[in-house]
Amino acid sequence: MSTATFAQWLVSALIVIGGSFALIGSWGLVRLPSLMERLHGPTKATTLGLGALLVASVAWFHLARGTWTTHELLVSVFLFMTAPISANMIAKVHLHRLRQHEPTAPAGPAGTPAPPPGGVDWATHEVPHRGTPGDFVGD
Amino acid sequence: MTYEFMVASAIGVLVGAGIYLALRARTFQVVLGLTLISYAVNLFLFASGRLVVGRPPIWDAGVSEYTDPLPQALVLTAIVITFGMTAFVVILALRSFLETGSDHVDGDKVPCDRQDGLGDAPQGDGGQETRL
Amino acid sequence: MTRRLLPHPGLSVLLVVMWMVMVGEVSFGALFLGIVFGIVVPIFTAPWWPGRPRVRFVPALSYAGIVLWDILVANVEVAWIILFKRTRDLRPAWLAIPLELASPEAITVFAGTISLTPGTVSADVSACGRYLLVHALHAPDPAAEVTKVKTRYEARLKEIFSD
Amino acid sequence: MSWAAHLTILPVLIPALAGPLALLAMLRRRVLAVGIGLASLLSLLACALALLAEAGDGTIRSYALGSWPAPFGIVLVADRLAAMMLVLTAVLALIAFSHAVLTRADRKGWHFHPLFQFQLMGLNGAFLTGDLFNLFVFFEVLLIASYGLMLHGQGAGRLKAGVQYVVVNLVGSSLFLIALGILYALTGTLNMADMGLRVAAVPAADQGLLRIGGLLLVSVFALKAAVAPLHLWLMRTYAVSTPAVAALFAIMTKVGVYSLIRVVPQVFGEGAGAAAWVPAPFLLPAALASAVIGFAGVFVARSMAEQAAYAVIGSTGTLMIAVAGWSAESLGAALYYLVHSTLAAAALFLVADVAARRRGSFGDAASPGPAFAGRGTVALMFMAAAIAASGLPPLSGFIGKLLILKSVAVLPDWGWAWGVILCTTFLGVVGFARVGSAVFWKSADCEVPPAPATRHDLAAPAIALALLAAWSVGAGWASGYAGAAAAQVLDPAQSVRAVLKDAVS
Amino acid sequence: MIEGALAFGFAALGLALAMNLWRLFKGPGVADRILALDTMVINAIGLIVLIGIASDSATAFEAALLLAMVGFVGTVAYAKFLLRGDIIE
Amino acid sequence: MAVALTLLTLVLLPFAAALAIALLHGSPRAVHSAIAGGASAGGLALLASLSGPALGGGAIPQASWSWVPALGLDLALIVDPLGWLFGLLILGIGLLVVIFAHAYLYKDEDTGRFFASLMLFQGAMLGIVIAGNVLLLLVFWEMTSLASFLLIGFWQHKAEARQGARMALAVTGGGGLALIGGMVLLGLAAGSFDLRAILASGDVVRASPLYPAILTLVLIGCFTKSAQFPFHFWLPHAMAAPSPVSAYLHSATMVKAGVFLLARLWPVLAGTELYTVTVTSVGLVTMILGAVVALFRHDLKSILAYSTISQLGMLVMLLGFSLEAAAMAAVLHILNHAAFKAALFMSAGIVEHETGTRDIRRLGGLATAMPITAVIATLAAASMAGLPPLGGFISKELMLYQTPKLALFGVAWLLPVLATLGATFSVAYSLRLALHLFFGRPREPEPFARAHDPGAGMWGGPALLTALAVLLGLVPMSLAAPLVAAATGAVTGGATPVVELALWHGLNLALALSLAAVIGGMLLMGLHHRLLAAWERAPLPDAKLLFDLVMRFADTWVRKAIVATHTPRLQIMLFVTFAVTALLVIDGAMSGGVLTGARTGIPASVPGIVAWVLLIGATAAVVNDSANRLRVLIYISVIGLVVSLAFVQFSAPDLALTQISVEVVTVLLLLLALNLLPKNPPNISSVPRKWADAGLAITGGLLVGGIAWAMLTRDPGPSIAAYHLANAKPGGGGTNVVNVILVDFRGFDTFGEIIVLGIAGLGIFALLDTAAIGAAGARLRAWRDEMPRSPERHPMMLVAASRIILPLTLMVGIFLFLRGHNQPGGGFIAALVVAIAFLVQYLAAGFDWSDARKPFGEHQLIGWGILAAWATGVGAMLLGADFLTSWFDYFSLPLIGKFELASAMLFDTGVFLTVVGAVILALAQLSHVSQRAARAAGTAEGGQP
Ligand code: NA
Ligand code: NA
Repeated sequence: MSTATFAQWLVSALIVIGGSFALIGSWGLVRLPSLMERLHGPTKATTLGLGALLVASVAWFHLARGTWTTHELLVSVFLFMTAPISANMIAKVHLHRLRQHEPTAPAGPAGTPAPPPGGVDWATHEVPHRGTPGDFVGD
Repeated sequence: MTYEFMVASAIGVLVGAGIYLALRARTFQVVLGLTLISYAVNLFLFASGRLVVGRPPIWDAGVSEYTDPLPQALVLTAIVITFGMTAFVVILALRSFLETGSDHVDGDKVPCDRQDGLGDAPQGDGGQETRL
Repeated sequence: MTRRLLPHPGLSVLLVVMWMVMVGEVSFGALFLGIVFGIVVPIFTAPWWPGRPRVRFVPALSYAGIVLWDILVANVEVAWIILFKRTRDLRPAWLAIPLELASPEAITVFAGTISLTPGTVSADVSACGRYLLVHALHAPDPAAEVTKVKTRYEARLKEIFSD
Repeated sequence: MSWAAHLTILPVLIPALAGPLALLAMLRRRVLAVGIGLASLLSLLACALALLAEAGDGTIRSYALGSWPAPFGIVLVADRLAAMMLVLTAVLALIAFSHAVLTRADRKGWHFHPLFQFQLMGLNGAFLTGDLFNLFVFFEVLLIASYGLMLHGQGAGRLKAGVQYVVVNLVGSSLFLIALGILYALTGTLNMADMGLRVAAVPAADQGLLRIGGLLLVSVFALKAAVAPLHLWLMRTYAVSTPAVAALFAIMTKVGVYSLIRVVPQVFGEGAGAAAWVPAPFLLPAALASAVIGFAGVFVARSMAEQAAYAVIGSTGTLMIAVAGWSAESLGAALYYLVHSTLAAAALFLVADVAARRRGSFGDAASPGPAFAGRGTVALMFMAAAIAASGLPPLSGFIGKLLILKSVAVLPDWGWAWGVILCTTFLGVVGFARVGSAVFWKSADCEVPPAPATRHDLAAPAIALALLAAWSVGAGWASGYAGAAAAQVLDPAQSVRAVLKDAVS
Repeated sequence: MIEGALAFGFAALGLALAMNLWRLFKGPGVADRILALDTMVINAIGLIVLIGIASDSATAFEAALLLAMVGFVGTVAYAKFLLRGDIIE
Repeated sequence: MAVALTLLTLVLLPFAAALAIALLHGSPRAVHSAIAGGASAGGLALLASLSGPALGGGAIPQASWSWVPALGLDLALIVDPLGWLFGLLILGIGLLVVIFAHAYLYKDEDTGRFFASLMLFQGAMLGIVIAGNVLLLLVFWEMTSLASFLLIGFWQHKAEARQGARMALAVTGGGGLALIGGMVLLGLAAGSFDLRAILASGDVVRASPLYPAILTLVLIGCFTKSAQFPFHFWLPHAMAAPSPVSAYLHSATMVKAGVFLLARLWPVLAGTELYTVTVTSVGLVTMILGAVVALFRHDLKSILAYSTISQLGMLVMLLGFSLEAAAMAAVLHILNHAAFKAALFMSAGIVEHETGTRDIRRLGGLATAMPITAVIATLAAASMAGLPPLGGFISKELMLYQTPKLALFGVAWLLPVLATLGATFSVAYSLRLALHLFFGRPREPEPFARAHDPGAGMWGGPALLTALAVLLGLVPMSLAAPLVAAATGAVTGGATPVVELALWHGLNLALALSLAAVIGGMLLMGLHHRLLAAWERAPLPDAKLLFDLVMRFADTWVRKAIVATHTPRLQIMLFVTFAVTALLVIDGAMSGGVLTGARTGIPASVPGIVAWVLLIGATAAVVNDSANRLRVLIYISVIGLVVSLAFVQFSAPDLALTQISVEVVTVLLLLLALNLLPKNPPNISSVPRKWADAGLAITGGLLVGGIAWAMLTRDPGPSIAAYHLANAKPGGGGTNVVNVILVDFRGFDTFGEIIVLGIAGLGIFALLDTAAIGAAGARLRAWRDEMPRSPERHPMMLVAASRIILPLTLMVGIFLFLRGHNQPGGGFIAALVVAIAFLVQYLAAGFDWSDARKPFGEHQLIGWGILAAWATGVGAMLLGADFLTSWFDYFSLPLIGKFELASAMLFDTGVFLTVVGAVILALAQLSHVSQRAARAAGTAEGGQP
């Protein structure tokens, strides 16, 4: 198998994998029952989908064109850094609206999360205590 | 379907929606309308260089065909200016709302304007000397 | 002096690497500029990051490797669930994970890892900072899930972020 | 290259420097900002006069920015018309500036001085540029600065009017860009002189598109010029603005008029096929309507500032009647009248301000108020401004109107033009007399407000009136210059030679 | 072969975007819509990468980088708005 | 030269006097009247010095200075006999009026204003009669209207003075506008505006198709000024003026201007059927009408006003005859009327001054109390009545003698009979004036008790004038004949006629008619009581009421129309703007060409089509859902995303980068604003309006979409961009052509663009800085967010992430900035990225915490950024190139290797700084205001953070 053919195979496979995962992620968004379940789709399936596409790109430009393109790496870094934050914030919105009994935010199969042990509540519902990691800006 | 048709129709739809919203009575809707119009206008100005795929105007020794770079530069300038103007009008609309208590485009009182807890503040003429 | 010049040495290294990746060529000129910016930028941004978490480099690298692998596996698992698991068979659950980590940076990395890996998403921290609220897409045994996460990630992070 | 060679760009560069300097200075000391502003204005006036002297013999100076040859780069073009507009801008700016400073209106909010400088930069750039897109950019500069100035002092009235003013102008800017897109798509150029040459080559199949582009462009200019029915934005905007600002705004509508005069002969002249003299069928009716509406507004206005605002519309209408003739004679008359009406409108706004300041709570409403200090002098000033604005002798409005009457007599529709000009003058006279007699003659039974500490507030309107008198006395030279400027504008070949030099064979 | 894969990739991403749109319209909660938008951005990044491969040009990658970098800002801002009203306080 | 100087001095003297008086406003009355009198006397002297040449038949004194050559308006002055005659009246009576006014005006009156206005008027009037250019004449003509406005309204505290002044201005000024039209047409028809040239081209003018228009317009001007029916009504109301003003304006000057102009233009306009019929009949009607009304008025000045109307009617009628002899009669009567009417007005002023009333019904028998005044006024009235042996008799005789020469409407007796009727009433009101005022018993004691003759200062002037009136009858040949002859010659433009003036012409028809008039007048006088009763019962129209009605009607309805159409409504403004533009575009589309061009289209890919669906769907959703504001923003984000993708697809990477980053900033901005705006506003548009708007919107969309389609399906022609592509690298030193265009080829645009952004930032700051005070501040303090809030301000994960994201993003910004010249990127995009990086900090850690750590001020960034761009451009100038000329070179350093330095980088730095400053300034300010609002609300809630 020549380098070019290998490249073709590899890249094609990666593209198909990437495309499939992206599609599955978005399909999860459509079919899963409530917001918290749907949140899993994009944060994971899509990251891999995108990761595969980015690797495909690196491979393509290196193997077929002989140039190293490295920006894909940065794209992944940023995505891996920001995707959990996005998910976290969306989840917080959901928790908040759940607590407000917003009719458009039903609880889903997992129900409503119980407060953590120790008589406190989650930060979305209770001001983070001073001096704890949650109260971050005070430092 | 060609890209040309899609771009032209998108411009048309954006303009139509933009005009309709710009003709509404609430400042926020008007801002939305202007935003849609400016998308359309930017696309339109961009389209004056025609649509070209895969030939970005980055000069390269081996390449002889490029898309028209000039409309791109014009659109870039237009985007920046539009952004500045949009920001200004948004804040002006907000400021007018705060001063008059109405988000009607003419600053008129409309029924139900007390809905948002923005109770009627005493009306002043507002022209204060700033601390300069 | 070093603190002044290199308020976040790890960050500086990261930035230099990032610069080289962006420039996409290995030359002394690029490196030079990268080092300059790698030093200047953290000095400039230091006021916005007053804390100085110490990170152990080697454990961090191995942790990254584990996480990457887990991501790969997690994706397949989640894809499987999305495609084939019937909704009524799905067992989503809320998990309250007690935290041993204390620094916000460490907790954030932990929570981020959980979000990126198998069937779990970090949703919130408790007001006291001692629990992490996690949603699991399919957790028939929530307690096991908690234990798995704590041993696989939190233990390692404690090592990485220990002073 | 000597410094004299850079004369053309100085009217843009000076305020562009003074603006940020005033901004940085203003944060510390206001006096410094005032000093910077004044220095800028004086040097602008000097530059403009120097350009006027240079342009007097018919020389067209072209300045290639970045040394890129036209039509590939942006050029500035200083001909008679541009020089005249620059001088007018500088003079008007000095008047408005001194009024603002003397009445301390510049302290009524943030950033008056930087905004003022940027406003001038925008105006001067618009008058100088020979590039259509660059004209758009300078339109935006002068608009955004005008938003800031218009809102200077704030208050509910200004904010309400501001929303309308800004939104309407945003729509105008969008139309401008669409027009630019069409014209670039058809001609492949942005330089006005070059475009004027290239429109001739537009194929038959594209004529409709070309005309659409021309019409859109013209409608943008008409919107800026507040030609009916696109004038609705003007009244409240001008009436509520700080009077010193409103006085400066007297030239804002003239930017639209200027652009029309500049672009139509240059780009949409004889050779432009379906777009030749593109606004022709619409301009005269619109101008007539503007004049009628404007002076009808003057006739029924209930406050001096409102009246001044309507007078602006009316005078633009009158001006456009002359422009619609598109002959050297009528365009010359238009340019003479343009200068006059700008100064007259400024005088009206400033006198209104003086009266409002001295009448205390009565403001400038056309209702009886107290017999305030210096009423006779202010009344006399109002009368002079009103005479000028309505076009009665001996001030330049009369000469301007005579020039217009004479020059449009050759038009097929001259009867309409004449009828409207004469009848609107009548409306104006009656309206001004009514407001003047209510404000300055009739007295209400009320407490007389204290006399102002200074009479500085009379200075700026007095200068404006003196300039109107000078424009009347020097009408011979002035109308001659205006006529020559018009002739130059109507002969685009001149600017083509000056701008494109050897690029055109 | 690579063309086939690209066609598949484009089709998959197109379909994914269409699904996102469905969720965007359907909701039901505003959090769902934000999630749909967030996913759209990620799919758009994928699309840009594919366009880069297809057109053999790396010039579009900065667009992908920028989307990855600032895309989450929008999501966070929307969420913050729903949580606090004030996105910057 | 001497003559020229004399003429110039003559016309300028009154203006100089006016100016001097105005400047010496605070001085005592004597100074004012001395200046005014001195100027009048000086003018008289100058005029006298011109009498030889002016009347002698030699070279007529004239001079001309060019004023507006483009217009044909010259400062041409000419003193021909007609002008000289009028000049004499203007200055002579002017002098007497000044003397009279000095004595007449009350103690606290503003004499400065009075005399300045009077002199202004005198100058204008003098200008009319010696103007040698018709346009110049117009200048003076309208000035008399303006000056008379000031004079009539002199007693501005009186409502009737203000109304009278406005009415006079409206009528005479308005007529003046018609005259302007007429005169300009006249000049165009005659080919010159020079008076002599026009007078010489009578045949041409009368043959011109414009002649009817010219005549109509000129006559309107003359008739309004000279108070001819139906424009006569302003004159009685002008009597609200002080008596000296009336004496001046309404005897010899202002109202005579119309007569003067008729006389002046006689050679050009007179002689045609149209002229004769119109002018004669208008004059005749006016003469009779004025005389009849005068008989039944009770106010002294009103009687005089109507008598003036009548007398002016007679003059106009005479000029209408188009006969030399009639013209001569007119000239003589001008002289007579000036003398007796000025004397009468002054006498009326004396009576009013000394008795406190002008109501003739309260007066009577004054001859005993004020004999001097009685003699003066009675003699003047006798002259007005046309009784021998006074001047009025001679001119009336001449008039009656002429009447049979013209068969008006083909009826030979019409004119003589009606003219005699007018004369009869003239006799009657003159008799009534004299008899009811001075003879019989006093009707009321109070005015009579006060009455006494004034000092000579007041009666001297009228006495002199009355003496003149008498002498004009007694020795007409020596006193008036030469002047009348010369002036008549000037009127007709022909040879100077031989003038025979005598009291006795033998027994002829004129004498008989005259006699009939006197007898008839006495009869009417005898029947006055009964006639008056009948008159007062008769339903007569009141001109003033009518005028007021018309004006009020006009005001009301014009006001209504203006208010209805011009109430500032943004929706209407925009509707009109869009509709007008749409119509224009449709008009353009009609002018030919095809919709679809010949360019081959690019087939769309699947994701392309999906993206298109996304955009259309999101746009529709924006419209459909526009009340749910947050949702709408999400849709807007989708649109922005698709547009960015389009830019990627269509080879515009820079645009994609810009769009992506601008999008984020826009969303942040809108979210910040949204927080303070009403969340779910009710719908306030009516259904029909929605449909109309939708119709317009669809039209607009179709039009713009159609244009875009037309554009996109056409192949481009040669573009200047080819030059940019070819020269970007060799000439601009960069491979990213878009960037080279932005910072180099069209750097000037970018310079303007950053200033726009900078100003926007400043403007936003100025707007928001005041939001915490005044009404807005109160509202913000009262602000309640109905939305339940999560208590957590700074989510931990977000804060932690933002701390590392900031340096990473800055690094990307620096990278994009540095490579922008060669690859997608550049100062603007880098600035947005950096601004977003900081905004994320604000977003995560809050405004106060983040802002406190910021080492720069946004104002300074904007200022320095613009200065940097400016300095880059000017730097090129210092090096001898044009503004913004770029410079670049490649350097090599050991280890580092080859690198490029370019001035464009410096320029781009300016762009960068300004944009960062403006964006952060705008958003931080906005967030700050919401924060203040939230804080105020938080305090109210009881200390909850
Ligand atoms: Na935008
Ligand atoms: Na760029």
